[in-house]
Amino acid sequence: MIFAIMAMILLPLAMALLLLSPALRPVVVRGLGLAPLPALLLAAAACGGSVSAFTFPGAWRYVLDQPGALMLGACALLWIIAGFAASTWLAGRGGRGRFALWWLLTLSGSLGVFVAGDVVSFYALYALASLPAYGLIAFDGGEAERRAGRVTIAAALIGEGLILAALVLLVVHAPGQGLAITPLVAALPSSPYCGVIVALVVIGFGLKIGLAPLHGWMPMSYAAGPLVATAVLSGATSKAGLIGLIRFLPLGEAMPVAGGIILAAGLISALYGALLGLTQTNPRSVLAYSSISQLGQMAAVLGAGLAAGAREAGVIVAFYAVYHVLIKGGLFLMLGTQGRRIAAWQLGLAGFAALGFAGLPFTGGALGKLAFKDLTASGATSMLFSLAAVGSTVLVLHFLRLVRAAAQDPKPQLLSPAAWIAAVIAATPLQWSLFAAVTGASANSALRPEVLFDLAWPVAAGAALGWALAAAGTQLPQLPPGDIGARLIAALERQAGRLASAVVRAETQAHQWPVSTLTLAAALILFVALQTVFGPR
Amino acid sequence: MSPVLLFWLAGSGLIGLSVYGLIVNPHPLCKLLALNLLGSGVFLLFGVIARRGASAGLGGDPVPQALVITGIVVAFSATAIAVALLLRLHSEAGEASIDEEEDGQP
Amino acid sequence: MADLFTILAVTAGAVLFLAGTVGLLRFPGTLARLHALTKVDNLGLGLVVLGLMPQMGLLAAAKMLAVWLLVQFSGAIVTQILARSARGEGER
Amino acid sequence: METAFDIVLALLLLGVGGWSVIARNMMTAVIVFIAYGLLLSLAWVRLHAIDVSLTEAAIGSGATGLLMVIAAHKVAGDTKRVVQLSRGFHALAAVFAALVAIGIAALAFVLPGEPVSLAAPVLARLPESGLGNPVAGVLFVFRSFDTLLEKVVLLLALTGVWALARDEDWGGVPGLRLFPERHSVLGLLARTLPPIGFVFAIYMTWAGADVPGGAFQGGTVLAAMWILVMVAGVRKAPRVSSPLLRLAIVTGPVVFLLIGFLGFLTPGAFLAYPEGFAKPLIVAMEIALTLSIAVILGLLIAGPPKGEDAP
Amino acid sequence: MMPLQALAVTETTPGGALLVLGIVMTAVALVGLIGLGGRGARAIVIAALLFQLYVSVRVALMVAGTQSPLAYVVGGFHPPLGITLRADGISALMMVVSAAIFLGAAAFAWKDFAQPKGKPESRASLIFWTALLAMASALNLLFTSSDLFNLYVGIELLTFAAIPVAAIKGGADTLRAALRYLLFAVFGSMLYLFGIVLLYGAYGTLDISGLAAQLQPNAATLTAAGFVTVGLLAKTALFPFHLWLPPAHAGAPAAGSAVLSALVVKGSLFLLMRLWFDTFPTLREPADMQLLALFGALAVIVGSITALRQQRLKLLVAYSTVAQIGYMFFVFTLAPKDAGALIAETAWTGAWTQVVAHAFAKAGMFLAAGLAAEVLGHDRIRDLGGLSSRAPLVVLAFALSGLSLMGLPPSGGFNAKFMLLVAALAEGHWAWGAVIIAGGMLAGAYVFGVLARMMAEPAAGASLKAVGHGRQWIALGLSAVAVLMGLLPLEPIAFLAIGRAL
Repeated sequence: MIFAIMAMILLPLAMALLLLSPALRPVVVRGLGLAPLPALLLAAAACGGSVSAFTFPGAWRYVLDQPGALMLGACALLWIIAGFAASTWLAGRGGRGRFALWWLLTLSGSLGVFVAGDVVSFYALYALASLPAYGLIAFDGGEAERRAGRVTIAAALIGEGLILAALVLLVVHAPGQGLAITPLVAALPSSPYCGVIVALVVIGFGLKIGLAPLHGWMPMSYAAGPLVATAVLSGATSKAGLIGLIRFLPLGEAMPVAGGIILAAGLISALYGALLGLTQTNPRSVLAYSSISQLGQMAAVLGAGLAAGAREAGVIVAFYAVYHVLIKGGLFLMLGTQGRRIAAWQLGLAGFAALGFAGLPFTGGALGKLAFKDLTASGATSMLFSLAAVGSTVLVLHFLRLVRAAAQDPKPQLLSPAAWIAAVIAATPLQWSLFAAVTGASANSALRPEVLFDLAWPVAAGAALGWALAAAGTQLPQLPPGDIGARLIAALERQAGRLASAVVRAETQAHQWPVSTLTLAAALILFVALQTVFGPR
Repeated sequence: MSPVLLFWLAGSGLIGLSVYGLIVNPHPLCKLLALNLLGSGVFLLFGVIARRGASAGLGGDPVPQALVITGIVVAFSATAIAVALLLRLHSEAGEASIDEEEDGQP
Repeated sequence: MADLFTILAVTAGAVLFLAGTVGLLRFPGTLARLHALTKVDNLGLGLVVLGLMPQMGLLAAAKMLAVWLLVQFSGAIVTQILARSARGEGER
Repeated sequence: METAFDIVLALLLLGVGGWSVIARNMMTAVIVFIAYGLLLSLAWVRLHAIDVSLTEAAIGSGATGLLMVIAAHKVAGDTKRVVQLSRGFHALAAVFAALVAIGIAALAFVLPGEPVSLAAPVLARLPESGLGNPVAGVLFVFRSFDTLLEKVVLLLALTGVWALARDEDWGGVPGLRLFPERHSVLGLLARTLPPIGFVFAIYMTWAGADVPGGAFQGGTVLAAMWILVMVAGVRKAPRVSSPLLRLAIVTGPVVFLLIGFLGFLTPGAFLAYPEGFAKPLIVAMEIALTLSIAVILGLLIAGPPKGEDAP
Repeated sequence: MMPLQALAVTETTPGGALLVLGIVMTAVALVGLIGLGGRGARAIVIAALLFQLYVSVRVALMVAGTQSPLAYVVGGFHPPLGITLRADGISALMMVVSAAIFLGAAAFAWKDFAQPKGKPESRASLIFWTALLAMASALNLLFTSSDLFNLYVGIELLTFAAIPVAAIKGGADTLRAALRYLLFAVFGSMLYLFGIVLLYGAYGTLDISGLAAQLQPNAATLTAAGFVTVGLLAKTALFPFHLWLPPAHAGAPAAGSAVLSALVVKGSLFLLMRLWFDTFPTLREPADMQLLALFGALAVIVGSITALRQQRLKLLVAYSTVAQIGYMFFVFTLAPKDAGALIAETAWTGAWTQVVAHAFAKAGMFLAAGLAAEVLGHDRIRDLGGLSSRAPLVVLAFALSGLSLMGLPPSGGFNAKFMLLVAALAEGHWAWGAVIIAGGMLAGAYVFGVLARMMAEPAAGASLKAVGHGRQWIALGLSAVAVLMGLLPLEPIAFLAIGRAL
């Protein structure tokens, strides 16, 4: 198993190195779909609930537990499907070596992060999952794509910074605990900086999962770049943020305040994403908002778990994430087939799968929502989750309408439909087969009538609302992708530019000879003065 | 007023003067001159310390004196390189100036 | 007697130095300044050396004489050069 | 009387030094600086540091001054100022400089009361080397490692100067030409003075072991003679690639290093002299060094090689 | 006169002669190089540098083996009269690092500075190799000498060796940069020298350990410490005293830039750390150390942002050096004299890891930048496109160095920043912690900006030249060392504390 872990992380990196050789380049590009295979094997071995840990020489530690394995498996599956799609799509295309390089790097990090067991590995793999995304987003694009890439990477870098601060604070205030995540997080509640660390963790990983109001980059990013890349970025790499929250929130410990805040933030995100998604006209942006909404719900569940001290929240969220990985990835892949006509049955299939986000009975998503119920049963919370489900339904219908109405893409990307169909079809049976292992309850419990009703009414209400809106011809205002987040980003870009210019001007001044020498004299006087005033006697 | 104190004060004054010249004089040759002045001031102070250490029948502590001699040679080496640089710069650019007209070459 | 000679000669030399310096500072033009300077070199230094000779041993006296001779020699040449360049290029 | 002299000297130093800083004309500044150097060597005499005084006069004032005069002559036309400094900036600089000066001056009154000195230990161990001049003892015995490195510094300075040649001029002769054609009067000086200077230089080196003087001072005199010869055009400077020249450059450092390594064999430490052979070895070293120093100094002043026909 | 205090006398230890050889053999080679007029220049250089590597490794092994420093009393004269050489853990470490990087740089420059066949010796060849040897010698001197004046000669030697390398290309901009460098550096060393003068006046010795033993916090000592420190700051090019660094480092040939940025600025930094931690440890006042850290923080932020705005690759890399130097100055405040031993040790190890990791990363990066310029014929960042297809190893080398500069694991840069961050947050220096993190993010931005350009399609009409594989591998190898350092455990390294009382 230890070799499987090594292979999982190193195989993509090794393949990336092989890209250096022009002769092997086409071979590697053709084999993109094979790179995640070790991960699939690994996940299959561990999704039953066993926990295994491996420590390498040094402080390198890898842990394979149930939440990690669930997401690992789903992501590996998506990477494989998207990898084959990418191989065919890349065939004969210029710059495919480059694309494959960024792809493989992101792949390695995106899968490795689920098994990282010490803070250093986690940080490294998390960065690997986030930073190379730039190359995927900006691939072959114009200025808009490059800007989207820049914004994505800026968000990633800021997130990295916050996470690093959190990790170091964790380490500093748990002396003698080493670098393994589990003992460090166990010591977290007693740390004097517990609040700071949790805040850093939530904001840092919240940036990754687009928790409102940190979501601005997500619609921009998902609207740019090749769809095959967007599929894995939205489906797989965004889950790195989720696993981060699962790993670094002390879920076993009841922290009502922190949990409550996260719950609230997640729910706001869920509703906000659903609502704002309706103002979008680009299906890709709609899917991005759907991601914001869905990931918000998952964060909310984690918050509820933290508030209640429920350790199982991690597994539950991971279980639902499996569905989100495959369906969201699949839907993006579907958009990539738009050069051809999308048959009605295909649209139906997509709709069925996507409504799983709202909890449509018999979908895998419904099982996920069902698993949430343990933690979100209380009145208000439950209502809000149902409201989010209504919103999701409306949003999915909006998406389907947009897809149906969409004109032929001027730059068709022409992915094979087989890819998205495979991803979408795989999701539901996978959820059904895993349900028992995750919740301990029989999957048949999901078929009881009261349960079905519970799940169905928000969907029905959403469908009715969607139909009503469409029938009334209500025209929602159209907002740019990223709404206030995009505004915020634009403002930040401007301010950052202004600040940088000011700094550069100051630097230009400072490196003039007279200024520099004068500063040197001043520093000398100041230094000696400080020494004399504060110095030892 | 002993020569020790007197030359110490002179040396301090020379250092101050040369620091001023080094900051404000625009031409590199003037800066170089100020640097040499600065060096001589520092050496002079070292000489004062040597003179302070006069003992055992010697008029001054020979160690600082020897160090000053080495220092003078090192300072001269710097001057030689600087003058060569300055003259080459003068012939390349038509003028020896170390101020950049605009930041960052195009 | 020797002391008196020394005092007289060195004083005379010093006066010449003073006069030369005043000349160097006050005279207009390079050539006129050189004129003042050469007097100091020749006579002023000569008188000082001459005056000091009785105070020293033979070897030291010879050394001082040598110094004077060298100054004479180099002074004459340097003055020549200065004068030439002053005439050739005018004053800066 | 002596105090009065010292006071006048100190004031003159400050005045002349200050003049050279604020002088508008670069040539004026440089010439004032040379005068300052001569005053400074007087101050060194007053501080009972004859060795330093000689070095200051020869190197600090003489050689440095010569370099600067040449430079000032060539760049006299540079008048454009890129950075215009405001009056306030000048004032600020003056304030900071004054603060530095005052701070240092104040230290005169707070230096730990009892002066420290290594004079006694130097004198105690000087006889082992057979030298009579304690400064030479420090330079060539106790801290000969510094002196060795100082020679490397000189070599490097030469490299630094040569680095500034144009590639097409490399291997040519250093371009020390002050006069467009040969100067007959200067030629006379250049033919007459060198023999005297040569004798004097040898004397200085030789005497340096026991009385003030030494390789550096001697070398400087030699260098001055050589420069005179080159400037007058009596002899052309050698090509920088000339093997003989290279030999002259490295002789001193090579001998120094050899003697240093000899110390490994006997008595067993780098730069230690075998018992009883200290003085002869040091004198041999000094002679070799005088030659090298003279050549290096001359070349440093002569500047980087220029094309043979360049004006 | 004050009786000189009886000091613990350092005696020559077995193997101490290696320290002399480490300094002198390169000097011998240098003299030979000039004397022989360029005949066999490269053979001499490689032999000397290989020998230096051997000596350094031997010294490191002996220090590690005996767990105590090596020492050598030059000429058999003990301080205060004579000069002692001493190599403790950090000296040995830096000797090895410097020997390795010099070898890499020399191998890289092998072709560029070859003697043209059948022609008289070329200028560039003689100058470059001489200066390289002198730098190697001077650095070893700085790492091992324990006499303050000897060290003064050492830093001057280093500067005089660096100037020809910076000026060797000879354009007006380069010359201007070299002249700035020289004048400013000499200003710095004069201030340093005055500090020494004061110390001699107060204690009658220039020996580091002798001084440390009798140090008293009187006015002269405090002033001396100030002068020495500020003088060395000027030589280290800490912001805002960096005016000479970017143009000088960007204007040198690639191998020269690599050595200048990786090692030469570290020479004076080494001395600064040596002084504050070994000579004036008792004077380490929080206020002053915070001032140093403040300059360091400004360097990190301003240097990184300025790097981000550069349009020339070599200037970007040079500004990144300005920024990276800043991190090293946090050690002064993060390893305070009264902190818990573990935290102080962590900061100490972090700082040295930063020094070493930056040395390798920056050497690799400058070499990569040089190769990039060679492939493309220019180093405009905007038009770097096509490099990845033409010379992928160069891009890889740049990326690996960048990884370390950004401080992403696994890399030495990460280890350094992590340990500094641990110390900063443990002691409640939130601001410095924030700067360390922000610096990493900014580095990420500028490294990524360059990498993205390198991976882009070639600009229309660009003609790309091929470069040899050997040199690409050298750049890659140096960068890889910086990355491999990330495999070291994240805890204080005992070797760095040998011979010190921290």
